[in-house]
Order: sequence, then structure tokens, then C-alpha cells
Amino acid sequence: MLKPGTYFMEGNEACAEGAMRAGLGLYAGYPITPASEVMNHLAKELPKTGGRFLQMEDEIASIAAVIGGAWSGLKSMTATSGPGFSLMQENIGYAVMTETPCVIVDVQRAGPSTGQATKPGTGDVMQSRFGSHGDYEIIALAPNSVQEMFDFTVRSFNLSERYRTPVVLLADAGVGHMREKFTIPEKVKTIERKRPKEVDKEFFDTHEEDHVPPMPDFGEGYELMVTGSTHLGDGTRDTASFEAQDRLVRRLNAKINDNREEIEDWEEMGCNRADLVLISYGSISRPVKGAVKKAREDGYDIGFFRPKVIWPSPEDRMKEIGKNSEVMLVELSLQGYRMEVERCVGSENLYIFDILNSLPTIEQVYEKIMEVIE
Amino acid sequence: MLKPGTYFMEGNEACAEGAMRAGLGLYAGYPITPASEVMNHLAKELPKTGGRFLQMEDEIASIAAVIGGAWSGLKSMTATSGPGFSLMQENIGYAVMTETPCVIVDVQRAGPSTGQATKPGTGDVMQSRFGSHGDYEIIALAPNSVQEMFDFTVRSFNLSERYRTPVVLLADAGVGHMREKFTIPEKVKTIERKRPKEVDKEFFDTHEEDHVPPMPDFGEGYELMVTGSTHLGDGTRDTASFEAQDRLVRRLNAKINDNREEIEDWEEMGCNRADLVLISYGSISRPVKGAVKKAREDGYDIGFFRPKVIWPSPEDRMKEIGKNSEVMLVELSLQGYRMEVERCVGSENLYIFDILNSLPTIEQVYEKIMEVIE
Amino acid sequence: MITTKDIRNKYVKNYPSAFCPGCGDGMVLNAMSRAVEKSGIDQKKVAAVSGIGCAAWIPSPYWKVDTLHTTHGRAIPHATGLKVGNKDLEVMVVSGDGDCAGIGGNHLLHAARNNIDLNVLMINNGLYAMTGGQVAPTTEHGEKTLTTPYGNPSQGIDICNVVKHSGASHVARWTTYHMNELIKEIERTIDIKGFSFIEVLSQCPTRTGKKEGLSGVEMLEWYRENTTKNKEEEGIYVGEIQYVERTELTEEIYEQISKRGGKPR
Amino acid sequence: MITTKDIRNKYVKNYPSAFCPGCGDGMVLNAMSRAVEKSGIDQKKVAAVSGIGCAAWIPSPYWKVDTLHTTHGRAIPHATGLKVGNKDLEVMVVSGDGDCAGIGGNHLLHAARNNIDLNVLMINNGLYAMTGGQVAPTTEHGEKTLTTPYGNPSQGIDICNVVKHSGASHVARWTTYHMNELIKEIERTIDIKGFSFIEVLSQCPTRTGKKEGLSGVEMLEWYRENTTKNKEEEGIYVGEIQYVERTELTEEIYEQISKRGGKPR
Amino acid sequence: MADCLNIKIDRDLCTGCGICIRFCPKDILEPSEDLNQYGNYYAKVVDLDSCIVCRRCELFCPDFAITVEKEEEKC
Amino acid sequence: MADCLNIKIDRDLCTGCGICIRFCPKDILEPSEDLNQYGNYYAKVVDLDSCIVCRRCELFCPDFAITVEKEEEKC
Amino acid sequence: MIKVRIGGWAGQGTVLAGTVLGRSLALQQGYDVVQRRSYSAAVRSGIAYSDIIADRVEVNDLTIEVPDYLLILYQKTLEEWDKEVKLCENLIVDSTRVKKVKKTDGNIYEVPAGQIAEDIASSKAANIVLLGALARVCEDIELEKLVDTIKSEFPKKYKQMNVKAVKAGYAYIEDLLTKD
Amino acid sequence: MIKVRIGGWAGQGTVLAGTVLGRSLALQQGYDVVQRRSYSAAVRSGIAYSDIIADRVEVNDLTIEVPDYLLILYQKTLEEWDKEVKLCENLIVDSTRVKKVKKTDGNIYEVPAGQIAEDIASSKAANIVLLGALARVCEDIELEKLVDTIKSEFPKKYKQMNVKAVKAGYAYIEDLLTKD
Ligand SMILES: Cc1ncc(C[n+]2csc(CCOP(=O)(O)OP(=O)(O)O)c2C)c(N)n1
Ligand SMILES: Cc1ncc(C[n+]2csc(CCOP(=O)(O)OP(=O)(O)O)c2C)c(N)n1
Ligand code: SF4
Ligand code: SF4
Ligand code: SF4
Ligand code: SF4
Ligand code: SF4
Ligand code: SF4
Ligand SMILES: [Mg+2]
Ligand SMILES: [Mg+2]
Repeated sequence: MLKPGTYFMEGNEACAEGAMRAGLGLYAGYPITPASEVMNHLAKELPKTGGRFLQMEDEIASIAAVIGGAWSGLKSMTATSGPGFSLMQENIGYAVMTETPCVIVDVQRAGPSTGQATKPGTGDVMQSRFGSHGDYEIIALAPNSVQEMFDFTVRSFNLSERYRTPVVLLADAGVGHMREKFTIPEKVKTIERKRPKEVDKEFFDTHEEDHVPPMPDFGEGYELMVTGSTHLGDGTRDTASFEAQDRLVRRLNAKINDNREEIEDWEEMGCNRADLVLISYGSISRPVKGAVKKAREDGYDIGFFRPKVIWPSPEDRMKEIGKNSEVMLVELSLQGYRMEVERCVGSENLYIFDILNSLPTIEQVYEKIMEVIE
Repeated sequence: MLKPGTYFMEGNEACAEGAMRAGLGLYAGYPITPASEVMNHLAKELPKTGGRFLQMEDEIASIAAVIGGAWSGLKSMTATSGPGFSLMQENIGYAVMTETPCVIVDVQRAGPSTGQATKPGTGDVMQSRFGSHGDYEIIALAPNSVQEMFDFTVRSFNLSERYRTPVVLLADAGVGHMREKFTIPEKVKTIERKRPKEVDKEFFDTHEEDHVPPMPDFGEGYELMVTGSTHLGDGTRDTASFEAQDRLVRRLNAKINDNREEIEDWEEMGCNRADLVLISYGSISRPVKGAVKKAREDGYDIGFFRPKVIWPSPEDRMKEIGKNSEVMLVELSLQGYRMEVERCVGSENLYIFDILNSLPTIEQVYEKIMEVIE
Repeated sequence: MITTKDIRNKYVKNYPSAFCPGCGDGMVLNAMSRAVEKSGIDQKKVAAVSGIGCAAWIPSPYWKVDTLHTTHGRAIPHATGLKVGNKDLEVMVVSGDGDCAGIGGNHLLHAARNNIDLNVLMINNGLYAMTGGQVAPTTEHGEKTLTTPYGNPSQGIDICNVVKHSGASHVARWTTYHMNELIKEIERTIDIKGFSFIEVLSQCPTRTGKKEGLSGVEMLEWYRENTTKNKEEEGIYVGEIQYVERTELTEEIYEQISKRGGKPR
Repeated sequence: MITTKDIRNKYVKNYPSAFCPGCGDGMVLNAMSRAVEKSGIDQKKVAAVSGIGCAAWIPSPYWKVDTLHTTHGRAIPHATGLKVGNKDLEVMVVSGDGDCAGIGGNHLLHAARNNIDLNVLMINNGLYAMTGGQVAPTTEHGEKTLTTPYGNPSQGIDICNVVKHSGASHVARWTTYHMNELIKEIERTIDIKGFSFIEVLSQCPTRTGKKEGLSGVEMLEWYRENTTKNKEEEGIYVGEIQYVERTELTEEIYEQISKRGGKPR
Repeated sequence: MADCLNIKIDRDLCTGCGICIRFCPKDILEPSEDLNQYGNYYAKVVDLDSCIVCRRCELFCPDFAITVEKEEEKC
Repeated sequence: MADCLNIKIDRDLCTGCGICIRFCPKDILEPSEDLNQYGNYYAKVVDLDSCIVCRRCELFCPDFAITVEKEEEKC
Repeated sequence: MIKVRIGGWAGQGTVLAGTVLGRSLALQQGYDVVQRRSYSAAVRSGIAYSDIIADRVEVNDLTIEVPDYLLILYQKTLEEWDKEVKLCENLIVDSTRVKKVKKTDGNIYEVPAGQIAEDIASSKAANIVLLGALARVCEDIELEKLVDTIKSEFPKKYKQMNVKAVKAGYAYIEDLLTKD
Repeated sequence: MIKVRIGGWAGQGTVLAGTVLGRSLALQQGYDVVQRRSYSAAVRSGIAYSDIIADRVEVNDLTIEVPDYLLILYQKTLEEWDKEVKLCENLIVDSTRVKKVKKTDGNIYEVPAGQIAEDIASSKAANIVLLGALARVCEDIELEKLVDTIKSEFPKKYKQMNVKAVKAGYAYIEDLLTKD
């Protein structure tokens, strides 16, 4: 683990460093381009900090070991890309249902299927939200710089522990394989999971406002019952009653929805009543930001809006923007964030600039802006 | 395989019968509640028709064998429920990318995770569209009766062969485990996949308007190159070029999008300028329809809209409806079709009646209608 | 002398169970409880991990230890994370034949290869009971099940043999008829550092039983008559199949950590 | 006499390949081509299925037969569908050690159990080459790789042994040094009805080579010196490991169909 | 022996599977005539005196329904 | 022998891996001095006369770059 | 509209009985029928029931809140349901297994179905005995058609026994009513 | 803004050279730097290159359409690129492997980097030789800082050789320019 200071490294390595700063206790993963550097780096560094490193036989085993690790009391993580992320979906749903804090890094590449393993894409945005069966909400963050690969990894752990839920760091090959300066501060703020107090007996339900029950470790003597089946507050399986399903699933969703304000995060520039607001996220948002800056310097009233937390989406703010401005979504995929943005801003005043496989230049984005506003 | 006639059977059995009528050549699956009856039935009946039945070691192997079966020249299918559907996602993406016709039946149960295996839910609607990584479009049908379990299975095969793409029959435990009368007609219309003509050399690209290239079988001497990596028209892998990715992925999406008119299907009743239109699909749409009928009989101007093909969604029609009427979405899940409906009709005039785990009575839906319109 | 009542009070909850009358799964729970009691280890430190299936319900929600009821086939990798996370836990895995050797086969193979210190009980009732009686990897060639109405075209696997050759320290087979031996063997797995695997042939009177027209009692009798503790004799061998000492994964990992100056948290 | 040029023209396309200089993967392609040529079967009826990895690229896009380049670890079940779909296809599976025995281990196990008539070549270079040289299930204990910088805490598996005990008809091991034997063995798999598995130890000069400081040539020399055809001798055994006749899945399925009056389409 | 020995069968835990009845070496147990609340013919003791306290019944019971209680001091 | 025997090495297919050079029993081959278009020192024949046409070089070449052509009629 | 619920414990054949009834009404009596089953994930445990809704017009109500006819094969099941029992029009219980009947606003029929079935062949046929009883209580259900359905649907070796069972159930109520 | 592309074939160390340059500019010269790499899924095959964009302000352009400085280690790579070669301001090639240089509007520097590197220790260091050449061609890049970066980053046994290589590349251009 690196000392506080400034470094010039790859996004994936910064992610690994962020994880260690956040208190990573167990990493389990399986190699895949373009995410492998996260594990390659941790294989070497994590043991020095006392953390356990495991290369598993596949991605299903990886996410499973991560969940086991979390219940042993450790902060746990895995990193993968599209094909592996698809394989993990069943057990991500299990983590949601059992309220297991853990971080899943998806360094997106150009899909579908094996696609182009070294090329960036953001075709997993909707998958990160809906890839597992059943009703659930999830938190996902989309970094656009090496510094954010570090910072957002830390925040992913914090959100995960805070809300006792899996968090997806939705990176892309652009930002994962990019090298930039980034700074490890002297102090990194970390959040630890809620632990049971003497009085707690329910670890799967709560009447507290934040909807987050306390979580003990295995081995503490609570006779824990953890199950991915529908269950009551004490963990007892209930595979039939309407009430159990209704209460559990609604609370799990509320845990994210009712805490949106605390979770949401975005960057914006000149979005109030601009003629056109460009929405973008991940690596491609860099040239988009550059183009917006340029357009503004050239006197156009153009705004820039970038969700940093992509799920839950900053829907209220996007709706506001959509009311006052035309919007252009720029993304590295055909479907990406499109349905959600359209839901928020409507389809009438929405332009799309979707580009597959590679990042446009500032110039190219600028031209698109001109096409639209002229 | 049953003779033409009328039967009183379970939805899952009707599905199996429909598959055989459509020309099912290979079934590969893995048991799971509430879908197992499809395979239990086929294990017995399929061999009598000359079809191959395989129980595989898991759902990943099942979908893989289905894809292999399709390339051997057969119509192929698997059936599962949420947990298995999650496991299949990686290879569903592979089927999309390689343009492999096949049918995946997902008899949805209450999730997330293991949830309540015998209870109905529709929490996989978004997953069926976005569950695999990368950009793709897919076709999914949502039956609401035993007759439709038969009919839509046939249509799933037809669409799959017509567009050389995986098709999801998105049933639910309600309709899968329900018994009703259904009729097997004398003649069932089937569609066969486009085969190469003498002149064809490209099996992964086409200049034809429907975007569907011809598909040969293995063993015919074409030196086929089938790959889930990005590829050129003749199948050669190209994991780097922008053009290959752009052309392939856009065509795959266009194959569905540009043929929406031919694919879309819905049922509607009194939707033109009604005060309120109820949108619903799957088993729950039955009591919803009942309630709308009742309300109309009672003199209210209420409409009923039911997508039969749920992906691609009947978006134009839903947008129209949303312009003229308030809308209430009634579904067996919290997320289900919500984002898509909201995208089409807007969030201002949208009411939600989401109910988990069990079907409401007509009376209950009726009350909800009254709550909204009064 | 410890009676059933003591065992029940100390180790069992949520009874009566959902198991059918005469099901072997309750007998396994009985055996596990007595083994833990005998071994003298701290009950708080016992963790039981299971997948999905009738057998997977044995610990969850019935066993009074920490239980992790996971997804179908994935008990072993979940258990791996738990064990590597905290090596002081005594991690038991309870899994059906379909769960463990069917969908979960790869994890079994690799956990054995890693020789990680887990104690795996595979409850073999020869089919997929919970979903209604479909063919399993343990079903014999030619046998009829719900999905092999014309006889199993495939063949059953001798999973103990596979696990042995994958690198496990300890492999044994017993049946629910051999309660005393089973208890002793489970107790041994607790002592053994390394991957322990016990196959327990166990009756499913509902699925197998119905098909073959056998009651739970008759199936136990069948076990008695068709098993042998003598490897040379005909019949299904019961007893130890493998015991060797090999490097164990968790220990290796902890050692690497302390060698690199890290302190396992 | 058939020369390389003839082989190249008849069986190989898209060369030069993307393999590194001295990589064993090209040698395997060479051996496969010659084996098919020798066997005399109709090239049109040969199907090659592979997963993801350097080894998986051997047939796709280089081999002039129908090729199915599938997802990582899933070549065998895809091949199963193909074979059961059309039993006249001669289905070859080409898979790396990670692909076949790592992520794909369960399919391997069950295909062997089913004894389905596939010919599987597992190209064992001892690590995950395509992704940069991470540890594989075949990597020996203590070995250093990209993800085991302090030595592999786990141990390598003898996959041939596992496949044998899972029920495969035919199991053998060779190396790229044994080209003639390898060709003969592949030819045999074509003749054999049942599951055939050949492990091919194959050099990866880029990943393993770099780490150990060995060139492709030196690795071939290493194979020569460290292998033996004599089971009693020390060293890695190469040659046939198993051959038995057992019921084969595809045939059983076709038989059941025709017995029930169905005609396989 | 009978006064220091007691075989307790929990009527509602017993599923009437008959395992204890069959494997008791001394035929101490038999099925009841009436049903318990789950509709099962539970096991009952018919010949306590012959019991040799081998505890096989306890050991084999899948449902923790049968307990052989022997007060060592008294006997 | 030389006039009916020809060892053809495809300069651009050859990756210069040296396998044929090393495993030729007669040391017929050697690396070239100049690079091919891929920057590899390809193999070249230096002593055709000693070739015993064992075809090991062909058999071992990973890149299908070397062909031993012997016109049987002529020899 | 006819709404029937057949409730019991897993393994008691509530679904089978429901299917026989549903099929008979659908195929032999020309009703539009929906039959649904409910059970928990446990194989042989928990409440299981089967609902049959039949009508002369398209059936869209798939859920029974209060059945017209409630058939009960198991004590615990009865206890689980309050509203259903209280409000149903006719409660028909297998008095062999249901010893304590709860109060209801409707008619109560206690049929020792388990005993009757056991006398015929096996207590397993208690579900079919209750079905026979139902056929007598509900005038819209024709016994002859039920018999036909049983004959055409059951495997040979169970045919006879179930025909007897359904008739015995019918006869029991017949007796009961004529005794009144 | 400085835009450098180092292009070659997989395995030639284009990314390594790019990283050395990027790190030096970022950490030693205080630039904002983005470095990106491009390669295909093939391990040792296909074109590989590394792009470095450095500026005194925040870098948001992540893509180089036309580099200011184009370093080429491989003939095929050169041939693949048209616009980039034609329009770049400075083309620096390893003339050991690049025999046929295409026309460009900018300056061409032919450096026998492979040969120079081989003379020092191993032709593998050709990438670093080119980097030295770049440092001489581009005034904003300081050789001393490059040397510092190499010293602090390379493993001990490669340090000396690479310091020599970078200096030799620099010297070669120095000679060339002073000869003019
Ligand atoms: C991914 C997934 N696939 C399938 C299922 C359905 N399922 C539940 S239990 C089971 C079989 C269990 O068989 P086994 O492990 O032998 O346990 P048994 O019930 O026989 O004790 C299956 C296939 C599931 N829950 N999840
Ligand atoms: C689901 C999934 N996980 C991971 C990968 C990344 N991946 C590609 S090749 C490979 C390793 C291949 O190793 P092996 O099979 O031994 O082949 P080799 O490259 O060594 O020949 C991996 C992990 C992937 N493509 N898909
Ligand atoms: S179905 Fe079989 S295994 Fe499952 S509880 Fe019943 S008897 Fe036991
Ligand atoms: S990395 Fe290794 S296995 Fe892959 S092509 Fe290069 S030498 Fe062959
Ligand atoms: S203790 Fe032994 S003898 Fe006594 S009742 Fe139990 S089994 Fe029979
Ligand atoms: S073994 Fe247990 S459950 Fe079975 S009859 Fe005896 S006491 Fe009852
Ligand atoms: S044929 Fe034999 S002797 Fe002749 S060059 Fe080739 S390897 Fe050498
Ligand atoms: S073996 Fe082939 S590639 Fe290698 S040096 Fe010889 S001819 Fe060239
Ligand atoms: Mg089982
Ligand atoms: Mg490998």
C-alpha cells in the first residue's frame, strides 16, 4: 500500500490502492481484461496490509467468496468486466437480499459478449441496475479520472458499509487503463458497518429511519440465519407469506430510495436554463466537459451535467434540467443510460451522441454540439 | 405430443406442447421451481417426436447446449426461473452476438435471490432486456393465459427463427402454474430460419433490409466462424477496429428496432382518450382486465392496455396513450416495467399499483381504480 | 450421557422441520449435532454453509449455529470466503448431491485441490428431491426419474473418488444407517486440518421412495444390506476412502500475510 | 507424402497467427490438422469448439472447419448441444487449462461422466496466458505467477486423473515435444466413441517463459527431459492413461428416441 | 428398571416414520392408534421393561422426537 | 540429393522461434541475419545436402512456415 | 360463478383433486375454468391448496378471497384461515383429520373422508371423497361428469378406487341430507 | 499541450516508454498528463501504442487524432497509419525496424534505435532510445527528468542500461542536428 502522496498510475491500480485505504480485508477475483490490474496489484500489496487475497476458479466463486468474507467481518471486494459481471448476477442478488456489504468493480469493455476486450464501453449501466432477477435497488458509481478511481473506490466501501448493500464501481476501460496523477491524502475517511448493540435481535429488519439493520460477524454467537430466501427480521425463512415478502422487499428498496439525498452525487456546470445541457459520465465525460468548456468560452450557453453516482440516478435534478433545457446524452454505448435519461428529461428534447469502442476528441463533441444548436 | 384438440392443462405444459408444435429439436435445461414442469413434460414427450432432451449440470450448460443445438440446425429451447435466468445471462449475450436463434422461457417467481420460489412475480422484466453486459436488444413475450403459453411459445420460436436472435418467453408462476382450457389447432404456423443461397458468403452481415443474414448449419461445409467477439461479415474476429464494432452492434440493434412493427403485439380496450388507462401484462393483467371491464360497465371511461410483446415495448402506442390519458401501471413487482412505462407516458400522470407475491382480485383492482379517479 | 432432549435444546431450533416423515436429512442433523457436542469445540465458532435443496435446509433454519444459506451450488465458495476471512471458524458445508456435485461440481473440485479446511457433508439421495425428483449426477445408468422416464441415458459418478483425486486430505462415505460411524467421521473432520468430504447416502422416501415403492425404513434396510466396510467385498464401500496430510490453503495464506509483515485483521 | 504446404492449404487460414513466436499453440494446430488428414474423415463434418484464451484461438479463426468460439469455460456444453443435435459431426473441443479445468471444470466433469463422444484437447501451459500470466489450477504449489507473487498457496491438479475417475472412456497426456504421438492420439480420439480427453503440455514462452527465463525451444527441451512413457519411472507420465468402453450419451439418446417412435430430425 | 427409565416421545414432533420402531433391537415401540395434530401415527412405547437402553431409537430418529431418559443414580 | 529436395521457408510466416533450428537432427537450419517484415530473424537453410528428410522441422514448426519438398520421382 | 378451495397439507393431493374438478367442469361441463395451486417451497410441509374458479363467461378473477365451497383436509390448515372459513358458504371438512371445526356463517359438512377412503383402499383418496361430497353439496357440479373425468384421467390401477371414493363422498352427504 | 504517440507492435514496450514519459512529465515537470494505451486482445500480436497528452492545465482531451510527436518502432504500424503520419509535426522512427518511411508534412528523424540499444545491452531498450531522441526533439521534455524517472522506477538491474539508452537516443539527435 502506498504512502500518502502523489503518484502517476493506472486507474485500476488507483482503485486497488483506494480499496486498501478503505480497509479492504478480503479480495477474491478472477482475471479478465480490462480489470485484471486491480487484482494483479492487490496480489502483491494486499497481504502486506493483512488482507487476504484469493484467486478463485471463476467469477461466481469470486463473488461468493466475497460474500463469505463480508460475513466473516471483513470489507470485501471483487473486480471484473462484462462477461464476469454477467456471471456474478445471481449472487449479487443474493448479496442484496442478505444485505451483505461488498464492492464489485466492473471495468466495462465493449460488448455484447466477448466483444472487444481492450476497448472501452458503457453497455453495462443498465445491467448494473437490473442484471439480477427480482426487484432491487443498487448503488453504482461512475468515475472519470484516476483520482476518482481512488476516491470512488473508497466511497463505494463507505456506502456499502453504511447501507449494508453491494455497491458497484462502474468504471470503464478508458478510465481503468488510463494513467494520470492522483493523490492519496493523509487521512481517508472510512465508514464501518453498524454493529449490534446488546438489545438488537433482528439483523434483517429494523424500525430505524435509515432502514439499515445492524450486522454481526459470524462467530460472535448470534446464531445468525442468513438466507437469500424471503425471511423475517430474525432471519427465519418464510417462503410463503405475503407480508414477509412485502415488508422485506419494500424495505430493501427503501434503503436506497429513501436515502437518495445522502447517496446522490454529481458534477454540473452552467446547467440552469442553458440552451443545451450535455449529460455524460465515465471516461467519455472528460472530452465532453472539455467541449462544453470550449463552447462556453466561445459564448454558447451550454451546460454540463455528470452523474458521479449513477444509481440511484440524480433523477430530480435531471428532471429539472429537462424542463428548462434541451439535453444531449453523450455515451460510449447505445443503451447505456439512455432509458433513464429519457425517463427524466423526456424524449422530445433529447439528443443522443452514442459512440462505440473509442473516446471522441473534444473537437468531435464540439462539432456535435454545434450541429444541435445551430 | 398432443393431438389437435382442447385440453385442460397447466401453463407450463401448454408451453412444452407449443414448443413441440413449433418444431422443437433440442431441449436442454435444469430443474427449477416454478418452471420444472416444462422440462418434466418434455422429458417424456419430446423423444416421441424425434427431439433430443438433455438435463444438463446447470443453467449455464443448458443455455450453452441450446446454442450448440441451434448451430447443429435444430430449433432449441430451455426453460428456467430467476436464479437460473441470472446464470444464463452471459451466454444469452453470446446468442445475441452470434445471432443464434433459440427460445428461453423464464417462468418468473418472487425475488430477488431465492425469494419465494412458488410465488409469482415479474421482477425479471428489466433483466430480460438488460441482464447481459453490453448493448443489445431482445424480444420478450408475456403471456397471460394457458392458451397464450401455447401460442406465445410458438410465436417465440417463429420470431427467433425469423430474426435469428434469442427470444425470451417471459411467463410468471401465475400463468405457468395455472390450469385452463387451451386449444391446439389443426395447423400451427411455423417459420424456418433463412438458409444460405448459393451466392451467400457472409453469415454475419447483410445488406438486406431486414438486417438478418442467412444461417447455415454446422457440417454443411461453409467453414463457419462463429464467435462472440466482435467480427466481420464472414465471421472473422476483429477485436480492435472501430468500424467492426460499430457496424455489428448497430445492425444487431437495428434488427429488432427497425422491425418493431412486425414484432410488436398488444391488446387494448377503450384506450382512446379514456380518463385512465390501466397498463398491465402477464397473469396479473387478467384481474386488471376484469376490473376495467367492470368499471366500464359501471359507466367509467377506463381503458385497458396489455403488451403481449413486452420487448421491444409498444412505445409509440404507450406514448400516445400517455398524451391523452392518465395511466395506472399494475404489476407484480416494484420495478417490473415501470421505468419503461414512465419513459413513455411520463411520471406526472402515472399511478402505480404494485403488488408482490400474489395476484389481487378484480375487486381490489377496482378499488384502486376508484381511488385514482375519484 | 447426553440425550436427544439435550441435543435438541442445545443444537436444534424451528422443529418440527419441513422434512418429510422418515427423511434422512433429520438424521444427518442429529449426527452433526452429536458430532459437534462430542468434539467439544465452541458452538459459537461453528458456521454452517449450505446451498439450495432439501439437504441444504438441514442447517438452515434448524441448526443452532451461525448459518449461511446461499445460492444453489455455491455453498463451498461462500464457505471459502468465510474460512479465509476468519480461520478460527469451524466451517461445515451441508449440500445435496445435486447442489454439491451437480451445479456445484467445479467449486468442489477446486476446494479439494486447494485443500482448504472445510468440512463438507454431501447428502446423496440420488436425485433432485426439492424440485420433484429429477435425475442427478449420482443417479445410476438406466434409472427412471421424472426427467429420465425412459431410463437415465447418462451414468452416476463416484464423487468420492473424484474428490480424492482432486487433492482432498480426507474423504469418506457413510449412510444414514451408520449413525455411530457417521458421528465419529464428522467429529474427525473437525479435527482434520484440510479439506474433508463425507458422502452420506440418505433416504428420500418421498421421491426415490415413491418411485421404488420403498419407505424410509426400507431404504435404511437397503443401506444395511448393500454396503460393506470391506473394500474387497462386493457392495457399496463405506468408511474412510482417503486420508493424507497436505498443505492447507488458509494456513498458507495467513503465513504469507505474516511473512509480508501484514497482520490478519 | 503430405507436406506442410499441403496441410496449410487444406486446413489453415488467417495465418500468420496472433500467437507469439515459439508458442505451442501453433504446434497443436499443426498436430490437429495432420490427425484429421490421417484419419481420412470428411473435413466438412469436423466441428471445432473452443472457449476463451490463447488456446481457444487455435481453431478460431485459424482452422478450416466449422468453428464455434464460445464463452470462457463453456466450450464443452456448447459442443454437447452440437453433438447431440447432429451425431454425425466429429466434434473437437480445444481449450486452455484455465478454460477447461478452471472455470470450465464442472462441464468437463459431467461430460466425462456422460461419456459423450467429444474429443477434448486441453492445452496446458500452466497459467492464464491471455490475461497476462495469472495462476491456474494447473500451476504447481509455490510457483510464482502474476497473482501468486509469493508463491502459489494452492496446488496444481492432475486433471487427467480427475477426468479418468469421472467416467471418460479415453484419457491421455502428451506434450508439444511429442508431435508424432500427439497426432496419433488425436487420430485415435476420432475413432473412439466416447469422451476422449488429451492433455497437451504446451509452452508459453511469453508468460511462463519470461518468468522462468526460458525460450520456447528450452521449454520443449524441458518436456523432453522431464517426461516419461514409463509409468514406473519418475517424471511426468505421457501416453495413454485410460481406455475403457462405456455407454455413450449421444447414442443412448438417439436410441431412446427411435425406441419411442421418434425420428431424429 | 422401569422406575429409573423413561422413554419420552414428543407426540407432535414424531412423524410416525417408523424408523425407531423398526430398528429397536427389542421391539419396545409401536405405532399409535390415533393421529397427532399433523395427522401422523406417532410412535409409542409398549414394552418399556425390555429396553436395554442402547439408545438406537434416539440416534436414528430424524425428528428429535424420542428421548431415552435414565437416571443413573436411581438404578 | 539437392536437386530433388527443396526446403522452403516462408520468410514472413516464420517468427524466428528457432524450434526447427534446434530440433533438426542435422543442423540444416540457422537464423537469418536480416529481419522479415514483422521484425523477426527468420530461419534459413544452410546445409541442404545433409538433410535426411525426417520432416521434423515441418512437424514442429508452430507457424506452418517450413516445407520440405521432395520430388520422389526425381530422386 | 363457482369458487372452490381445496385446502390441506403438502402431500395430501389438494392439487390433484382440484385438477379433477377443474378438468371436469372445463371439458365435460363446458365452463370456463381457472385452477391455481398454492404451496410453499418445502416439499412436504406447509399449507397447500388448490383454487377452482368456474364461470359461464371468461374467468379473469384468478384469486379467491372467500370461496363458495371450502374443502379442508387438515386441522392446521383450517386454523390458518379465518376470513375464508368464517365467510364461506359451505365448509366441507375431512373429519378424520379435522377434529375441531371453527365457526362459520355457512353450512358445515363433516365427512370422515379419511376413514371412508381407508375403508375403500387407502386414506390417500380422502381428497377424492371430499370431491364427491362437494358434488352433492354444489348443484352445478355433476357427479357423473366427475366420474367420467376420473375414469379417463387416472392410471388404470387407481381408477376403480377413485371412482368408488368420489361416489362414497357423494353418498355420504346424500345420506346426511336425507337424514335431516 | 504536448501530444506524443509511441507506436509499435505488441511486446515492444510502447506502454512502458509512454509510462516513463508520462510519469516524468507529471511528477517531475508538473504537467497534467493523461497516458492511454491501445492494444488488441491478442497477446503478442497486433498494433500497440501509447498516447501521452500533457498540458499546463487540466487535460480533458483523452484522444490524439494527430500527434505532435509520433514515435514508431515497427514497420507495419507505420503503414497502418496515414493521417497521423502525414500530419504529425515530428516523426521519429526506429530505423532498425522501420526501413521504409512514409511521407509526412513534418520533420522526420530516423534513429537506429534497435541497433543503438543492442550495442548498449539489448534491442529491447529501443523504446527508451527513442524516448531520448524525443527529449532532444521536443524542447519541453527535460532529459534530466527522464533520467531521474528511469532511475527511480526501473528495477535495479535494468536501471543502468536504460539510462544509457535514453542518453544515447538524445545524443543521436544532438549529433544529427549539430551535423546539419
Ligand atoms: C440456480 C438455481 N437453479 C436451480 C434451482 C432449483 N433447485 C432448487 S433445489 C434443487 C435441487 C436440489 O437437489 P439436491 O442438491 O440433490 O438436494 P435434495 O433436494 O435432493 O436434498 C434445484 C435444482 C435453484 N434454486 N437455483
Ligand atoms: C467469464 C470470463 N471470465 C474471464 C475472462 C477473461 N479471460 C480470457 S482468457 C482467460 C484465461 C485463459 O486461460 P487458459 O484457458 O489457460 O488459456 P491460455 O490463454 O493460457 O491459453 C481469461 C480468464 C473471460 N473472457 N470471460
Ligand atoms: S423430498 Fe425427500 S429429501 Fe426432501 S424432505 Fe422429503 S424425503 Fe427428504
Ligand atoms: S501468451 Fe503464451 S500461450 Fe499466448 S500466444 Fe503467447 S506464447 Fe502462446
Ligand atoms: S434404547 Fe434401544 S432398546 Fe430401548 S427403546 Fe431405544 S432402541 Fe429400543
Ligand atoms: S423415529 Fe422418531 S419420528 Fe420416526 S416414528 Fe420414531 S419417534 Fe417418531
Ligand atoms: S527434414 Fe529433418 S533433417 Fe531435414 S531440415 Fe528438416 S529436420 Fe532437418
Ligand atoms: S520453427 Fe517455423 S517459425 Fe520457428 S524458426 Fe523454424 S520455420 Fe521459423
Ligand atoms: Mg439430492
Ligand atoms: Mg493456460
